[in-house]
Amino acid sequence: METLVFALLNGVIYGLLLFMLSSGLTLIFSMMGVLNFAHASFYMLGAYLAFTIMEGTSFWIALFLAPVLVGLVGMVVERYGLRRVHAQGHVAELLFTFGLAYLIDELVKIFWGRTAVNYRVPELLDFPLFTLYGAQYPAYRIFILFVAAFMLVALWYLLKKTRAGLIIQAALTHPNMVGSLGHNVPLIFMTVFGVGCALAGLAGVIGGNYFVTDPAMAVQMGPIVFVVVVVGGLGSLEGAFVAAMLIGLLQTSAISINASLADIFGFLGLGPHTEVGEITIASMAPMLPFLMLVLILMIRPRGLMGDREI
Amino acid sequence: MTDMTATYAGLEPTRAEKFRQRTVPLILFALVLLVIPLFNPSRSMITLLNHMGITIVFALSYNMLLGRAGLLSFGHAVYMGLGGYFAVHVMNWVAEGTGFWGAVPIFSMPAFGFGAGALAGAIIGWPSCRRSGTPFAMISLGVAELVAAAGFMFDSLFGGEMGVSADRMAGPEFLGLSLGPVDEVYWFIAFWTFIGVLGTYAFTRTPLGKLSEATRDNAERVQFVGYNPQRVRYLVFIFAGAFAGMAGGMSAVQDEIFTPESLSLVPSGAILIATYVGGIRYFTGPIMGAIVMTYMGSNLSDYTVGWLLYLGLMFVGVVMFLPNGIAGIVYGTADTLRAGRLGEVWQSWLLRLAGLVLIAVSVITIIEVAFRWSDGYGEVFEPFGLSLATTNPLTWILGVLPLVLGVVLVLKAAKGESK
Amino acid sequence: MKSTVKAALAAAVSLCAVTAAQADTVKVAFIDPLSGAMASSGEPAYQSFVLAAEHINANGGVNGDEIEVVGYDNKVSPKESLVQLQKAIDNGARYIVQGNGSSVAAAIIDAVNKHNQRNPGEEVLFFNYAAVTPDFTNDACSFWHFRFDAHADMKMNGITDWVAKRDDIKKVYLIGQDYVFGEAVAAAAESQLSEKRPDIEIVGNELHPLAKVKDFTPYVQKIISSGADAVITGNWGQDMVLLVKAAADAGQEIPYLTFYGGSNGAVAALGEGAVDTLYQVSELAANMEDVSPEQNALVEEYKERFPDYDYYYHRAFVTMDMFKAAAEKAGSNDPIDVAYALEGLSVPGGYGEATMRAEDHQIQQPLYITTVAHDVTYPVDNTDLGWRLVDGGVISAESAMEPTTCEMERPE
Amino acid sequence: MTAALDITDLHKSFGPAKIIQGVNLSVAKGERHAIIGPNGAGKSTLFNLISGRFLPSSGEVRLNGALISGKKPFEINRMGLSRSFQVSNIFTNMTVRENVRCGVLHSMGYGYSFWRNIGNLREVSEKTAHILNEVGLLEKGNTPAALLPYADQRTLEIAITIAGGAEVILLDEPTAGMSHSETDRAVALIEKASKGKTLVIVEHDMGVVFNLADRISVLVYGEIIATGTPEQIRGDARVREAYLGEEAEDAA
Repeated sequence: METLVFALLNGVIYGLLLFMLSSGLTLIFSMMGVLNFAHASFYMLGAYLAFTIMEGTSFWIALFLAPVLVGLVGMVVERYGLRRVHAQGHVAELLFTFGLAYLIDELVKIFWGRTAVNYRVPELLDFPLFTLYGAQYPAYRIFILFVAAFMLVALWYLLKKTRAGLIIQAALTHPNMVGSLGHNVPLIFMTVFGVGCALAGLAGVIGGNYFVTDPAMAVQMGPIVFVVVVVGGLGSLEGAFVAAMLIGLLQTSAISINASLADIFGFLGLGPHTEVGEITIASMAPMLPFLMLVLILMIRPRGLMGDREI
Repeated sequence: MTDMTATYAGLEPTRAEKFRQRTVPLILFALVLLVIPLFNPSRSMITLLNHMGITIVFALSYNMLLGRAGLLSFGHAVYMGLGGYFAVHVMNWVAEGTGFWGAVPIFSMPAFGFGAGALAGAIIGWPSCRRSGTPFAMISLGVAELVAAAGFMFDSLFGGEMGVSADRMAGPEFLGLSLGPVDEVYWFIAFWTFIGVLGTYAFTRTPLGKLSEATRDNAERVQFVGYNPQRVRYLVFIFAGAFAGMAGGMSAVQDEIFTPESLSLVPSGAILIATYVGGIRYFTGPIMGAIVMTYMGSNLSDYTVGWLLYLGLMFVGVVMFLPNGIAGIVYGTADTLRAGRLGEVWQSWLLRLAGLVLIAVSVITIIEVAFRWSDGYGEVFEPFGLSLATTNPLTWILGVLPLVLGVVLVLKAAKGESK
Repeated sequence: MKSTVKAALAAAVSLCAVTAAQADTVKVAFIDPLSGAMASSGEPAYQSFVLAAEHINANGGVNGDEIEVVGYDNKVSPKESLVQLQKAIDNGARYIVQGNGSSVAAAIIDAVNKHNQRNPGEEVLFFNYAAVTPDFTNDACSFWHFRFDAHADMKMNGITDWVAKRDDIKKVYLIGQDYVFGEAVAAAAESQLSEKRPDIEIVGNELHPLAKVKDFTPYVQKIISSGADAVITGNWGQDMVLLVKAAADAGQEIPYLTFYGGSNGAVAALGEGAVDTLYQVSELAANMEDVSPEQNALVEEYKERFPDYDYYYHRAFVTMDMFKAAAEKAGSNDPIDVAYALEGLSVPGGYGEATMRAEDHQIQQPLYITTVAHDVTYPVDNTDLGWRLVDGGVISAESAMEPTTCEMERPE
Repeated sequence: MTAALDITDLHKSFGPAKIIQGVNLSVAKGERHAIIGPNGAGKSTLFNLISGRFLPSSGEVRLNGALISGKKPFEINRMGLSRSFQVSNIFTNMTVRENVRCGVLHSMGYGYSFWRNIGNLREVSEKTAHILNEVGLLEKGNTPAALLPYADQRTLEIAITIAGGAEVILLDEPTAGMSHSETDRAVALIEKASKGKTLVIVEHDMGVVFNLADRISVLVYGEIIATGTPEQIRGDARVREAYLGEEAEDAA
C-alpha cells in the first residue's frame, strides 16, 4: 500500500516532467514533422545553464533565465540549421537533429566537465514537507508539481485564448494551410521550435536537481520522450499529457511489482527457475514504454488521441 | 522488331560499358585486397583493415535499407549482433567437435551469420516493415531498445555482461588457413568482404533490388504496377539483416567475442553515421564511409580527446552541406574532370578549398584550446611550436579570424558557382 | 595529456613499422575510456598510472629502464579494446593495464591468453586494476592476468565483517542491479551474512533494472517499511547516486554500504545527503590516522596536478610499485620473469601491506570502510566533504581473504 | 458476355461527406469509356475506388466478373486492371527506362525475384524497349525521370500504366496541362495503346472525350446522371443543364 502511494505520487511528478519535455516536441513534430532527436539535449542544457546561473545569482533567476536562453539557442538552431536542411526532407532533418544531440553532449562535457555537477535544490525548498509512512517527503517535489501545473495552465491559455495560439493550433492540425492564409510560416516555425526547446529547458531546470545533472541525462531521457509523443499522437497535446502520465505511472508502479513472469504465466507451465520465468515485472518496467511504442505504431498509428497518422 | 532492338541496344549499356562500369571496379577491388599484404602492414594495421572489411559489409547492408529502400533504421546493429552471436555459438559447437559440427570450418562462419541475420530480419521485419518513413524509424528504435534489453536478460544466449567468446583456431582448417595470426584472418576477411560487396551489388541488379528503389521513390505507385510495397520492404529488410548478420559472422571470427553492447543503439548510430557520411546515393558511398569512419574511430582518439566532437561536427556538416557525402565529392570531382570543366571551376574550387582550410584552422584551434581549458591541468595546445594558451591573444585571433575569412571565401565560391 | 598526445603520435607513426620493443623504455599500455561519458573513470586512473610511473622513473626506473605509460582509448567497448590491444602490442607494449568494465576485462584476458599462446616469445601481461568479477581469479584464472583490486566477494567480505561487528544492525536490505554482477553481489552478501551473523535478518533482496530507474523513492520506501538497519548494494554509476539520493531525500539515516560510493562526482551529486549515509569499502582511507607523510604527500601532489579529480586509484600506485619490485627481483623486464616474480610478492603500500597471492594472482591487502563526513583533511569532488574511516572500519587482509578455485597453468 | 468492368451501387463517404452515392456502371470488353463531370463530382474518387486505393463504403466492383472491391491495389493490378494518375506519379530518382521496366516486371512473371540479374532478362528488356518505342520515349530512356519535361512525364505516366499489359486501363486526366499539339500526340498514343483493350478515361478536354470514347458517363455529385454514346450525351438535356451548359456559359 505504502509503495503504491509513493509510486503514484512520484509517477505523477515524473509524468508531469515528461509532459513538460514532450509537449514541446509534440508541437514541433506536429507542425514541422521534425522528430527532434536533440530535444532531450535541450533539457540537459536547461539543467546545466540553471546550475551556472544559480552559482552566480539564485535559483529563482535561473528558473526564468535558463529556459529563455535554451529557447534562444533553439531558435538559432532552427533558423540556421534546420531550415537549411528542411529542403532535403524529413530524413535529413532527423539526421541533423541526431548529429546535433551528439554535438550538444560533447559541448556540455567541455564546459561543465564529464562528471555530475553539484546542482542543488534551493535552500528555501530544501526541507521535508510532510512524513508519510515513516518517510519524509521533500518539499521540492511538490514545487515541481506546482511549476508543472502552472506551465500546463499557461500553455492551455496560450493555445486556447490567444491569437497566436489559434494560429499554432491551426498549424498543428493543418500544417500546410497556415502559409496560404498569409501567415509567416518560417517565423511561426522558429517561434514554436524556440518555445518547445524552452519548455524542455524548463523541465531541465526543475528536473536537473530532482535527478542528477550529468552529461548522460539527455541520452537517458531522449528515447522516452519519443515514446510519449508517438503514443500521445500527432497534433494532440492532450494525448501527450495522457501518454506522459501513463508512462510516468507505468514506470514507477511497475518497478514496485515483485511478481515474476513465472508467477503470472505459471499456469502455462512456465517454471519459476527458467530464464524466462525468473524475469520480474520490475525488471521489465523500463522496457514497457518501448513495447508500447512498437505496439502503438503497429496497431494504432495515430496514437492515443492524435488526429492523423504519423 | 529488329530495328527496334537495335535502337534499344543503344539504350542499354553495351557489353564493353558493362565490363568497364561493373566488372572492372570489382576486379580492381579484388586486386587491392590482394595487394595490401605485399606492403607488409603491421598487425595493428591488419586488425584495423579487418575491422574496415567488417564495417564495409555492415554499411553496405545498412544502405540496402537507408539508401536503396529509403528506410531509416536506428537498430541495424541488432542483426549484425544476432548474426555474430549465432556465429560465436557455432564456433563453440565446432570447438566441441561432435557430429556435424566437427566438420564445419570456422572459415564458413559468415554464412551462418548470414542465415541468422536473415532469420532475425524475417521475424522482426514482419511487424516493422508494415510502415515506412518516420514510423519505421521509430519502430526500429523501439525494437532495438527491446532486443538490447533482452541481450542483458538472457544470459544463456548472450553471456551477460561479458558476452560469449570463442576460439577461431578450432575446427578443420580451410584453404590451409589456421586463422591464428591476424594476417591469416586478413585473407578470411578479404574473401568475405569481397563476397559481401559482390552480393550487395548483385542485389541492386535484381528485380527486387530495382523494386526497392521504386518503393523508396514512390511506394504508392508500386502498388499499381502489381507489387505490394510492404512485401518489397520486408524482403529487402531480410536481405539487409542477412548481410548485416554476415558482417557479424566476420566479426565473430576476427574478434572471437560478442557482447550485448553490440546489439545496442550505439553501434546502430555509428553505422548510420558511417553510411551517411560515405554517401547513401552511391553504391560505393558506404564503402568509403566505412573506411573513413573505422579509421577515425580507432585512431583519431590517439591525436585528440575531442575526436567525438570532430566526428559530430563532420556528420552535421555532411548533413547540412554535403547530402551526397564523400562519394558525392569523389564522383562530382571525377565528373567535372572527365567533362573537362576543370578550367571553368578551378578558381572557385581553390577558393572553397582555401576557405575550408581556414575554417578548419579555427575550429581545431577552438576545440583543442577548449578541451585543454576544460581539463584544467594548465596544459597548453602547442601546434607547430606555437603556444596557444587561453591568455594568448594569438589564440583568439586564430580562433576567429580564419573562421570569418574562411566563411567569406566559401560563400564567395558558392556565389561564383551559382552564376 | 601532452605526453599522451606525443606518445600517441609516435605510436601512430610507427603503426606501419616493424614491431620492436625499445631497450630503454618499458611500455605500459593503459587501455580504458579516455573520451566520452565514461572518461571520468578512465582519466583519473590514467593520471594515477602516469604519476606512479613518473615517481618510479625519478627513482632510477625499473632495472634502469624508464617506464612509459601510453593511453589507448577503448571507448568502453570490448571490440574496440581488442583493436587498441593489438595497437599497443605492435607498439611494443608488453604490459597491459585496464580496469573499467568486466566485459572489457574478460575480452582482454581472453585475447591476451590467445595472443600469448599464438605468439610465443612475445608474451604480454595484463594488470587488472578494477574489474572485480571473482571469476577472473577463480575458474577463469590465467597466468597472464594479475588483479590489483579486491574482487567483489572480498569487498563483500569487508562489508559483512563490519556489519557483523555492529550489534545494532539486525536487519539488512540487499538491493542491486539486475544483471550478473548485481546477482553475484546479493548472493555473496546473503551467504556471508548467514555465516557471520546468523541472527541478522535479510529483510529484502531486490534487483532493479540496470541504469534505467529515474527515481528510487519506491525502493527506498520499501526499505523504510522493511525496518532495515543497513543497506548493501553493488550499484555503480547513476544507480548508486540516485539510490542514495532518494534515501537522503526521504530522510533516511542508515548506512548504505557500497562498492562504488567513492567514484568521481558521487559526493558532489549527493552533497549533504551523503553524510553518514553513503559508505564505501575500498583499499584506501585518505583521512585515516597514522598514514605515512610520503603517502599524504602523494595525495596532495595528485590533487595539485589534477584538480578535477581526487586521489582515488591508490591501486594504480600499488600496481606500479609491485611491478618495479617484481622486475628488480627477477632482474629482468621480461613479462614471464616478471610474472613469476610477482607471485607471492609483497610491497609495503601506503595503507597497509599488499601481497600478490601466487595461486590465483589476486592481490591481498587490508580494506577500509569509510563514510562521507565534514571536517576532513582531504575532501573530495571539490566540496568540503570527504571520506572518514568508520569505527571498526579496518578489515585486515586476512579477514578480506577468500579461497580460490583457480588451477593455475604456468608456462614450462 | 461478362462486362470488363461492372460497378453496382457503389457508395463512398468520408465522414459525413458522401462523395460517391450509388454509382452503377458497366463497361464492356474492348469499349472506350469516358467519365466526365464538373470539378468535385467524384471522378478521381471513383477511380480510386475501382483501383483499390480507397475501400468503398458499400457496393461492388467486378472485373471480368470477379469481385475486386475490397482487394488491395496490387491484387487488382495483377487481375488485369491498371491505372494512371492525375498528378504525375512516377519513380523520380530512376531513369525512364527503369520506370517502364518496373511496370513490365510483374506481368512477365518476375515477382519479387532476387536470384536473377535484371540486365539479363531478355524479354523484359525487349518489352520495355517496345513500350518506350510505342510512347516515343526511347531516345530519353536513360534520362532520370525527375528531369523530364512535363509532357514527357505525363507520357511516362501512361507508359508505366500500359506496361504491364493490363486488359482494363484507367486513365485519370492523361492530357491535363498539355498544349494542343501535345494533347494530340497523347490522344494518338492512347488510341494506339488501348487497341483491343478496355479503356476508362476521366477527361476534361471535351475534344478528347468525344473523339476517343465509344460511350460516355456523366458523373455529377457522386451520381451517374447519364450514360450513352457521344451523340446521346450531347443530346441529353440533363447533361446540358448539369454540365455542358455550365461549361458553355463559362466558355462564353
